[in-house]
Amino acid sequence: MFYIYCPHCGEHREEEEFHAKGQAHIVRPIDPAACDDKAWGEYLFFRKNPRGLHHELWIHAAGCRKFFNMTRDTVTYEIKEIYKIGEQPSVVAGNKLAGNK
Amino acid sequence: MQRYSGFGLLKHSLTHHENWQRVWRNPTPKKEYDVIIIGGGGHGLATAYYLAKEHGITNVAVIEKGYLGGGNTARNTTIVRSNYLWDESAHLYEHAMKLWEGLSQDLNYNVMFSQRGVLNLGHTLQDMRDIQRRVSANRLNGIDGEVLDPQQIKEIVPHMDCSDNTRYPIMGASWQPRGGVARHDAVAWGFARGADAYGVDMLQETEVVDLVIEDGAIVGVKTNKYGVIKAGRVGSVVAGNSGVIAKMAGFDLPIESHPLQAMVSEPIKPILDTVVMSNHVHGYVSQSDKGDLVIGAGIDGWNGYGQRGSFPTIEHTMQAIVELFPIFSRVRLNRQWGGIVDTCPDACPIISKTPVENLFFNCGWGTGGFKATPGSGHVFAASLATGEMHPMAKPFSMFRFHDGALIDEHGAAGVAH
Amino acid sequence: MSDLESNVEVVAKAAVMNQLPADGSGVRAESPLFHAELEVLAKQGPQQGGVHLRENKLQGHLTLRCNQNNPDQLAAVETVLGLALPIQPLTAVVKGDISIRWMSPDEWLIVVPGEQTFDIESCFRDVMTGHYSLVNGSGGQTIIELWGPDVVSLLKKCTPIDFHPTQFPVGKVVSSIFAKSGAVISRTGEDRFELVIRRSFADYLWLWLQDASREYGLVIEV
Amino acid sequence: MSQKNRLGTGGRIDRTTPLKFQYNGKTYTGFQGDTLASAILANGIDVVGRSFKYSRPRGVVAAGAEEPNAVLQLGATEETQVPNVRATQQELFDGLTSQAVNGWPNVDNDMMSWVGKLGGKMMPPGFYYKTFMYPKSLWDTYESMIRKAAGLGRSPLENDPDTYDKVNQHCDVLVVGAGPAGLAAALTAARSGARVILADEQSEFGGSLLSSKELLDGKPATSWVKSAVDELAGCADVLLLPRATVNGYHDHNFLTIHERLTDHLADKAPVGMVRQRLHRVRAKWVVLATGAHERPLVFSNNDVPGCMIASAVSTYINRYGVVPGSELVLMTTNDYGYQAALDWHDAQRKVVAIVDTRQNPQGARVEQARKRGLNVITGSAVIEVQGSKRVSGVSVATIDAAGNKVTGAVNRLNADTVASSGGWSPVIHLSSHTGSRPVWDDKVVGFVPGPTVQKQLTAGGINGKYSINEALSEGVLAGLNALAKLDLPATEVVLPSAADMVEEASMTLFQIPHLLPTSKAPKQFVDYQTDVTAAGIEVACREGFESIEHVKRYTAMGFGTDQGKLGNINGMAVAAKALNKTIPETGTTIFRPNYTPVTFGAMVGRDCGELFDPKRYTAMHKWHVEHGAKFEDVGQWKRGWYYPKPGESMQECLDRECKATRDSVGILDASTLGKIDIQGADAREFLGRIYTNAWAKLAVGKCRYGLMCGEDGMVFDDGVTSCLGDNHFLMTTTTGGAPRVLEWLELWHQTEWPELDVYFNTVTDHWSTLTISGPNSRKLLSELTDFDLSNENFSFMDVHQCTVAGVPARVFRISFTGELSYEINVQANYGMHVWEKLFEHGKQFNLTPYGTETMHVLRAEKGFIIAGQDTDGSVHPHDLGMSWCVSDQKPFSYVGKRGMARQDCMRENRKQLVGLKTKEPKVVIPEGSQAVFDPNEPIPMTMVGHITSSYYSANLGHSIAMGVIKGGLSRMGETVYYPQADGRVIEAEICSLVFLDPKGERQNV
Repeated sequence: MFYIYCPHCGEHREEEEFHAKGQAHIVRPIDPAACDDKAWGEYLFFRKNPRGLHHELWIHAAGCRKFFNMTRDTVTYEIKEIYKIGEQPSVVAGNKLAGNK
Repeated sequence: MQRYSGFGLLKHSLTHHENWQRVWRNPTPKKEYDVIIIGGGGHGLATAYYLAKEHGITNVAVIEKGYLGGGNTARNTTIVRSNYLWDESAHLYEHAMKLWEGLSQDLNYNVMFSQRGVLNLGHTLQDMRDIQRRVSANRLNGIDGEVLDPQQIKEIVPHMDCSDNTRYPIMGASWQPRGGVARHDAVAWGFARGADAYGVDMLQETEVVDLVIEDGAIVGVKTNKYGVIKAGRVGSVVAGNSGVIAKMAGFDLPIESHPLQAMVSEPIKPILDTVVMSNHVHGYVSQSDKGDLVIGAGIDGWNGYGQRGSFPTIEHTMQAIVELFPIFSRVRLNRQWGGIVDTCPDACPIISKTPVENLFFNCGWGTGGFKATPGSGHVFAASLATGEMHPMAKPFSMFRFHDGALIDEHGAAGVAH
Repeated sequence: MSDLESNVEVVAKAAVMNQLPADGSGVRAESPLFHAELEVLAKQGPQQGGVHLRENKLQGHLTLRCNQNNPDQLAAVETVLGLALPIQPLTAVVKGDISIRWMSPDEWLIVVPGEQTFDIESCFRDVMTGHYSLVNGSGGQTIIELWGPDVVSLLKKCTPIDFHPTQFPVGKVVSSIFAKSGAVISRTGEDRFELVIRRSFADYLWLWLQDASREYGLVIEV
Repeated sequence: MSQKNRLGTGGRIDRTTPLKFQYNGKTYTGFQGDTLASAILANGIDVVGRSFKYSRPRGVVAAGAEEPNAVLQLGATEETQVPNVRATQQELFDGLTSQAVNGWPNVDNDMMSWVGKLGGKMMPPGFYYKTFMYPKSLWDTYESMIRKAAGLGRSPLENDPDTYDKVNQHCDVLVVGAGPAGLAAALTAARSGARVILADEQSEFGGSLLSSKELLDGKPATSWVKSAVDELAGCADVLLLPRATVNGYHDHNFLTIHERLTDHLADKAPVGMVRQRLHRVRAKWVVLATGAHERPLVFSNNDVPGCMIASAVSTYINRYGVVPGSELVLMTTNDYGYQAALDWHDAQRKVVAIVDTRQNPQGARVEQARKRGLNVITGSAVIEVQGSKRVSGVSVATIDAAGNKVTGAVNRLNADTVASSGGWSPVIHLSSHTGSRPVWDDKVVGFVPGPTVQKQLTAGGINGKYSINEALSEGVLAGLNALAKLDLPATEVVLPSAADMVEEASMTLFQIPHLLPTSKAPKQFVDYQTDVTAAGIEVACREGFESIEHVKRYTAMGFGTDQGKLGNINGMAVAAKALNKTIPETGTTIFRPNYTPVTFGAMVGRDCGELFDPKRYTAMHKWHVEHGAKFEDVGQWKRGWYYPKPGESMQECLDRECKATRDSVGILDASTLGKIDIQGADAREFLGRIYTNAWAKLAVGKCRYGLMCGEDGMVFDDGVTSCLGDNHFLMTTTTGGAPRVLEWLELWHQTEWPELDVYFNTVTDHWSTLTISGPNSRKLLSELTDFDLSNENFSFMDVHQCTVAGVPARVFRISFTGELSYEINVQANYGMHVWEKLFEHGKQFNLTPYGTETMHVLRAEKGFIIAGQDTDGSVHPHDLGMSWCVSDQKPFSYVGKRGMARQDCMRENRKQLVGLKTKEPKVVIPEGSQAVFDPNEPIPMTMVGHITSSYYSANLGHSIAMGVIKGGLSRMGETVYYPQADGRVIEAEICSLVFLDPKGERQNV
């Protein structure tokens, strides 16, 4: 079970208080109508799913109800960084992040 | 291939079992194969076996980074059933079921496929509507299925609490008598032995570190041990690691890899003679031929390749099992473990061509992989043999996530299985 | 605009309503733990035990959402309540019968005597400016007070929060899971806590607390 | 029966407190302080079980968690049965009742042993994969035979009378194991004020010191243990947990401890006590001081009762005052093993011989043995044991220096006990739970913990440091390390010391050679519980199972309840030899939780029975119960389903409720609907983005229905949202969907549109919602309010504030039944009051309570959907025929708009929601029934849709159904068929969804 630092509450809490919400930084296309099916399908469903560093979205569901971002190693499960919505990660893998927002 | 039988055992006992042949060779790889299969799990080995047996393609290598059958094949709860909702998945899983029914004889390897029946319990009115809907579809698709009331369930599982006094009383169940369990390791070994007999090379402890792609088509794979091995076609069947191979090929998949946990009790005398699954209270259990209660948990919500999940997920599952079977409260949990499941948004697999020519993917089985093993291998082999997707595989194209033609099986797969 | 005039009482842009029956109307209020019959248990149940429990019922619960970086709003809160909004995360302030619990960086739970709820809400609507929301949730939750030598032992069975005094001093408040529900937990004394719980879960939590405190002995007070 | 193996003095037992216990129906006596195993041995009982595959008699081998054989059924009553209790870990209590788990007619004379003897040769590893295949039809018979042999103990058949719970713990340092290293680590940490938890699986702290005769600073080691424990007990922030096994090490230093509070007291927990407790610990640092397990040696017939590991012999003598036999032969590869013979000799029983596999041992203990005149045979080994239910003798022969072959003549010695020591294996289980791979250490001759990302330290035996002095100093070091990492001040701990003893190197030897090759030699057991032999492992390797995981899985090695604590390393060594590799090349297996088995009940805690899952109640729940309601589970809510009168069937009840509502007035407790208060200047804009329809012009005081879709365009929730003020809305959601919708709104607001000024708050529990519906609802309401309810003043889709029954209320004139309808919302504290007042005044109108089922029928008569029942995540609004609820004119591309424009969503012939009327009016099509166009098509049939909702409508006098049909909206009037399991085929006509009052006049009166 993860021990997660909530950047809003300012302390670590048990994973049971949180929900993982998948890959972070997925940007909604500004003009959905301009997307073809492929582009929209990729926005909807296609994910990085990396083995290693992963930037993901979490919510402190049973606590302050705020979303935040986490960079976590998907193999060792180490949490490398917690940062707020709208911020960019400072710990990144060698490859570039697609679609930062 | 040395044939197995009771008589053979007797004969070998006279020579102290010193003369058993190897079940598979430890080959030196050729420079080039007609087909390379990445991943020596159940699905990959079945693919190799059927490529050789059904299509006469024996110049095949299976490349496995660990040991054969060491991924999810070795980590699942061995349930086999075909009572899926939508035609596309029902046909695929029923195809597998029919292969299961003759598999031990076909492979001359007892995979201990035990058709002890599978119960999917309903605890709410909506559960029962979904069960009715699924069973109705199954029957019209020629798949066995019945809707049982609590009294009938009690007759099949006398030790389960089917009373009205529980938090979520059992209102009914779907029952697939032909469903059951199989000995998971034996499935991988049986297919491997069968494929080996046809001349398929299985390269264990060999990792594919890159793909060789020229002009948009794959022509080989690069391995850590043997350098580049050429191939006419390549099939990737690496379950939880599909994203890693896709990354080498330069595309994303509509897949996320999650931990899925399972556990077994200490062995106890036979007390549960069928497979009991409950989406609503969220757990499922069967008893193995060794006597262990084999219990499956749900998927953790985050991505993970660590073959470990969260402890609360296990606690919730144990609560569900004790809710269904209060008498098991004093039984003890022996061991727990985790696998990596690659899940698609519609809870259905991908058996598909890819943006890279001659590179085919078979992945995304989520929690439903084991039961599909022979069927998956069979249709994937046909696709690799011809270069065109088998009709049963066609609906499972990865491109369905572009046009929206999803096959939403969440209702049938709400709980891991 | 006939709707407005005839019915929904609109103060500025939001609807505010006195939700309490008039004095002397004889309307019976049933708090979330009404059916647990705590008064009876207080008289007839055990008088000694490691955990004491009391429902602090029918208080006014107001949820304020606003911007902690807006000095006007902070000033307005102080004007209305005579209390500064605790902007330090996980802290609560109390003054007399009014308390404010930090819930999130833009959310506070204000608890006031039930009969003052509407006045305070109206007062807020008069003095608050900018983007904010104020919601009366008085019917949806209740407060359980727990105290006694075994109260921490009991709480450790219910929630994964660390209650060590260095980690959870008096004046701290957290929202967390509580059994299979949730609670806003605050420490009001060394061995004294308050839980704010949701109405629909109250019966479940009442059963849970009785069960979990059995080994210490549970004393009900009113 | 007397305790023939009990010594007159010594040990940590209380001879003044005799305890009676039962084993296999006979009553025996032991003492307070005994384990069940020590009491069994004291009473001279040899056979405690039968082996799984060959039904060979088995006796006690070990004295702790590693015991594979003494696995018994406990329990004096049906409800208190516990299967597979390790007798070595079960403390004796008065009245303990135990039984062997195998053997028929009994464990001493097991008929199955004949099968084992005769058929054993035909049961190499994996034999079942090679047979039972032909003829195929007999597999079921074969399997039922295999299955009969399954299992050790049995499950109780009655419900558990005991309670369990869980406690969440936080600490600076969790020390696992209270032997010398653990105690030293805990003391070091505790003295600086750290928050320490010290857990040990045994009843007392002290670990190996409890069965050691060594002195610390000239005093018995146990007196130092006592002073250390006393000091720890006096520290405010130290939690001492004896009888508490740390079973799982999970990510981020989360560990679980299984504490047994009453298993040593009685069969069933004494009144008021919890039987077992699971501690869920979050530790900043963990010190693993888990020690090591001794390895037995692998030799022929090494499973005959009387064969034990050497350290267990010492433990029984020194800790329990029990000598488990009369004549001992000890075989050892190392100096430590000698202790068993020394203790045996000191207990004044005969040491027949010490057989040392080394050529010329001269260590301190060896010399002690020689000094006592014991027969030390060097360069030799016990190659075979004689006896069946008890050792009767051994064959000893000289072996070569590498231990590969027998080099000399075989001598027979008489003995009834064979102790063996092949060295020690560090207990690394916990360290590998989080995925850390153990590493082989040649010096230790064992695996030690590998690199880990956890905040983990190790001390003592787990590192292969076995002497007391080393263990103590490693403990202190670990404690100091932890303090440094925690930024706590270091403390001084003065350690006692034991006399130094000269230790010579051990011999690296696992399997003892026999005159015959392994395949022909009498069975040499590696894993006792799963009957895995050295020959079996060789067969597996020969067949190509070369990965250690393959060997394990093929032979079942390590799959017992002891998880191979004794056998795994030996098995790897045998495999390595067969494969001509080293052990590290062969690889290790990964240990998984649990270290030792954990009771289901302890995993469940109190989340069972009544508390399995919360039951959520509305403020009027008690009324529903008192009025005979049947309840439906909707999410965690208990909703009134229907209210049958005595003698009434469900259908009769529904007919009555439906008619009463349409004819006069009915009432529904709708409080469970999700309610979200939305405030802010951009609330309206936000609604427009999240709902499919338009919200820009909704006037204050008006309500509107909305559909919510995912980005894929599929419907996922619906409800009515009201405009209470220009910047203030109240959204309602489905009962089950409320939390999900709130999180959905927050997701979009917090991550995508933070610039919108809007706040969301749940008010689901705050409002009680009382829905009165029917032509007399206005009359009824007017009895309780002075408000002008005329259609002109209070029209359809209005919300007004007024006083109802003395309580301020928000009343919504919205309708889910198609009738004149008012949803009265009052603060929940007053819900019951208003509900009762409505009934007081409703008598004259035959006010009838109705539940969710009648609600479903009434809305179906009107063709209103229920999200989650008529939708399944694969239908968009147009599929539902609800294009009227989609506004593509909105400037913002609302959530779901692009999704429902994908190719597959636009294609012809999608399944569309329609009404269905059966040809036989009274026949109700079962919900879920699949539709076909051609009832005569052979199976597999082409299915074209299914029934989502189906009822008998008493108001209409015929059945009604809703369902999806391919291209259904353009097939009005056509016939579809619903084949049933019983052979019936139900015919139905596709029709409009609206069965009643198509113009909607009834709700507008």
